[in-house]
Amino acid sequence: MSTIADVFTVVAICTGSFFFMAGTVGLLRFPDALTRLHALTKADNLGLGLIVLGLLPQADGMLGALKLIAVWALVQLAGATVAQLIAHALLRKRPPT
Amino acid sequence: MLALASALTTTAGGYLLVLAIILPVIGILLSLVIGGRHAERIALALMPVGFGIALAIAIEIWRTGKPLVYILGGWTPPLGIALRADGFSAVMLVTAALVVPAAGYFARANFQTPQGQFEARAPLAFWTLLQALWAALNIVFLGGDLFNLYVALELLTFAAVPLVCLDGRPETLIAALRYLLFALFGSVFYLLGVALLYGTYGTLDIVLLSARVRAEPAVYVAAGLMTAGLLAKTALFPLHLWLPPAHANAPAPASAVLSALVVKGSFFLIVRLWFDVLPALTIEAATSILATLGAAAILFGSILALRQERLKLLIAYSTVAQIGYLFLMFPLATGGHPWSADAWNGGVLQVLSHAFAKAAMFLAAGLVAESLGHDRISDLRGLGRAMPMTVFAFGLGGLSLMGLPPSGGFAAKWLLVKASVESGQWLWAVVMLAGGLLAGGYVYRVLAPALANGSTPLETRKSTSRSREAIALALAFVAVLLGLAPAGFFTFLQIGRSAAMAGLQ
Amino acid sequence: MTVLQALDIGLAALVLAVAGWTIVAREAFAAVVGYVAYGLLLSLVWVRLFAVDVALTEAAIGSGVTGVLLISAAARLRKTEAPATDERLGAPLRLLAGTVCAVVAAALAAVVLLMPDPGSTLAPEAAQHLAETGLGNPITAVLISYRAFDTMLEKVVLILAVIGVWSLAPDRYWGGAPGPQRVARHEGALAFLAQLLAPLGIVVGVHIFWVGADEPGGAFQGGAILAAMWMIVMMARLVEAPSISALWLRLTLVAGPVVFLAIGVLGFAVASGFLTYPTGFAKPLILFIEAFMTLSIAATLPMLVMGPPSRPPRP
Amino acid sequence: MSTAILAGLTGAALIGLGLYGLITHPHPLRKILAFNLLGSGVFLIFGIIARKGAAAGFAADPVPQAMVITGIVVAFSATALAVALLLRLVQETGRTTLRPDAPAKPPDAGADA
Repeated sequence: MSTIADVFTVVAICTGSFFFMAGTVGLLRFPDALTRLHALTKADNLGLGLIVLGLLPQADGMLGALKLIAVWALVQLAGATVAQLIAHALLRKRPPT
Repeated sequence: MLALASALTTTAGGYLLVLAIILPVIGILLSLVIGGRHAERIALALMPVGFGIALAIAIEIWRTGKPLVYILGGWTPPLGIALRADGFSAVMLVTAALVVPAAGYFARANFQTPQGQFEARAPLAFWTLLQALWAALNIVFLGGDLFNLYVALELLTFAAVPLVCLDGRPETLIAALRYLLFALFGSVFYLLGVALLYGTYGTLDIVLLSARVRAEPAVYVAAGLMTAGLLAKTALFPLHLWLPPAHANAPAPASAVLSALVVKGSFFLIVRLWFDVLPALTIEAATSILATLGAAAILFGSILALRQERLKLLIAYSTVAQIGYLFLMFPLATGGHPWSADAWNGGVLQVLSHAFAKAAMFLAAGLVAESLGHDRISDLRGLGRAMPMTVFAFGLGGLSLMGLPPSGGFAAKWLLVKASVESGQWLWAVVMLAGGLLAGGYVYRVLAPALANGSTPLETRKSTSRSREAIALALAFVAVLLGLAPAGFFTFLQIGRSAAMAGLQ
Repeated sequence: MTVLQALDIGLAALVLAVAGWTIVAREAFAAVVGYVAYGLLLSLVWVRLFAVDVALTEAAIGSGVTGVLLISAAARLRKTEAPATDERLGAPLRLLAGTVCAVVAAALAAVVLLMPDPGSTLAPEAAQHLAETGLGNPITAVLISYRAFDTMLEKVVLILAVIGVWSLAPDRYWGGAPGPQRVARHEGALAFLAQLLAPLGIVVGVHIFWVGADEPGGAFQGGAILAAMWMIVMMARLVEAPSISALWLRLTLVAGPVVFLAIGVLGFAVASGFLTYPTGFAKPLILFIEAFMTLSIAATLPMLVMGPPSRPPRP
Repeated sequence: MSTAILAGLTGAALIGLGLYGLITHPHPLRKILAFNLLGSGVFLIFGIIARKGAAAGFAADPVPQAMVITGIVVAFSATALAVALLLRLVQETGRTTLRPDAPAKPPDAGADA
């Protein structure tokens, strides 16, 4: 049982890290702010979700698991809001010279 | 250094030290909550009480011949914090308790809440910050723990900086920002030294440290960092750049307190550090560097003072020079030689007489600026006839700066010159004499036109109040009277100092 | 080398790289954003040093609240950067400064390497008296009992900073409210975030203050979270910034130090002196003081971030 | 090399970096930023001293940790005051220079608020 859980953890975290990496590459390589924003929010949400998912079997007790999920939910909320705000600011500034 | 056991137990009368600190703190909190013109009333009402407490502390030390100690929270150092007052602390407390109220009563005309308004910006800020300065100074003079003193230094900075730019002119904002950056640099370096001392000895209590400190690398680095930080706050040449614009542009009563007391707060800590915490570390090289910088400050500050066109800037540069004298005490007063006690007394007397003289001069300059509408030195012709009391106060203060008898400045410089001759360190004596001549020059630059008769009588915008002139004059008189300090005064100053350090075999 | 050691070295390298970036970055705004990231990385370093209380404080105040302050300042100062670059020091002076800084850093590194291990410590003394305070978290014991005087004075420092910031207002705005004018347009997303986050954050803030007696946390960390919640609802325009003359605001600002001082003075009468607590009552009194301090910090930090009043008082 | 030593060396380097920025950057905001860097380096030095003082069942000496918490709050207040001063200065003059000779305004009585 615990071996299966460990394997699950490793696989989930590795996949999550890959999405983080992809998001970072997107941030560095994409041409303008909106596409960069897209790369970051999409990849990070997925990446963090997978990492939290992977850590759940390792959490000690219900409270620990709940805290992990709370972390994920808070980051989702903050990420979504900030992405909205940045996009709004960009739209207001247009057209760029 | 005190005997260890007696330094770690509360003495009778120790509660006075707590009162001296919390009284102005209560004043700050009350002033902010009740607000309006009550801030002024609270500040002025608490000032006589604060003076009484300072006096009571001095009397208690005089009576018992021993320092006062209070252990806060009942936690004995190293875990807890102690407050201690020796002779030097008591003298500084009393000085602050005289200069702060003088500036306060003088400032009533500058910082009144306008009629018909409940609260105004500058008065509320001034009266709360003035009390904060006083609280911070009292902690600096009484603190027995190096980290507690860090908090006190920050309190001092946060109270002093906004006072500089209360009138909001751009040049005062620049001066305040520069002052703040220098002060922050100073406190962060001080804090770094504190960290290293704690890491090495596991205590920050001054008395416990002095028993444990040995000459080792961490201590040298800590001493260097803390001294550098405190020098920036004391504005010793070449870290003086922030001082002249800040002190010259602040409102006159604030300038008086800043120049008389605030720079002395960090100087007080340098003395504490080198004479009380690190006596095991008498490094000739370090004391010579301090004195060399002091000598440079005397010459450089005086020459720049000679070239200023505005009265308040002249006085501010003279502060740069007079701070220089303080540092000449380091090579002369360390090492426990026969002349050390004289040098130490001279240094302390210079602190006191400069405090009173400079406060008097800044207040006098403030009166001049208010009544003429400017403070250009070239246009002061005939001032002596228009405002005789003010010019007299300025002149008496100048007497002390020059070091002419009979004045506190004379007694201080006499003791220092005597020590430098006895110790064979002639150079410092020569610098002090040159500094006296230069001070004579810049004081003369003001007095000569002021006492000359103008072809047309000087036009004053508004008449000055006699009582405010009297405050400046009274401070100047104290600076002069310090020159007549009896021998008992110096015995008092030595209370709480170790016999070895004081050079009394 | 273990994995943990490799991670430590990686973390240190990352901290230094981001720190270097905040110094060399061309634009102040970029440097400030770097600084916020730096603060978060630094919190990880504090966790690795087993200083969770400090990590929480660093993340909340050192990185979070300071970050908000600096970012909004950088945004407002964009136009002033170009003229300032004309004043750059010449190369020789920069070289000299660099040398001095390198010498300072090297001396410190040497002292760090020479420091004895295990070093001097007050941990045994702190542990020995912990029972007398009734607390489980020794850091709270140091802050509110052993070195209570420091903490009380530091609260006064915060109040002076508020007075100092307020004193920078133009005379006509005295009595007005700080922060930008209320605008008609709502940022929908921000308002949504604030409505969702604020109740949650208040619970978390109070929780962190409450557990601070026995576990990592306390008045500073809890107060900083409450402060962040107040700032976010003000930023979302769900509530107005208060007038600086409002009595409730003034009372909240001084509540912490006033209660601290009052209980300290009470120690003269009911215990063995200033800032002493009567036997058996230490823990409830400490929590009582901390509750008011949390409140004061929650009010003080936003006031410092919002700056001086920026509009005339309402008649 | 232990975590504590590594953190201490990082602290020393941060102090050097911060000091350099404080001295050389002409823009006051960058100076303020550098001051914060310098401060956090100093706090790290406290941190390693705390860690090396692990004893009596505590993973780190609580006394320096409490000092760092106090220090962080004080550093924040200082930053807030400095930023407020800077913004007011820019509001008044449109510039950020700290040169004392910059604004050429005639000296006036200046003593009254």
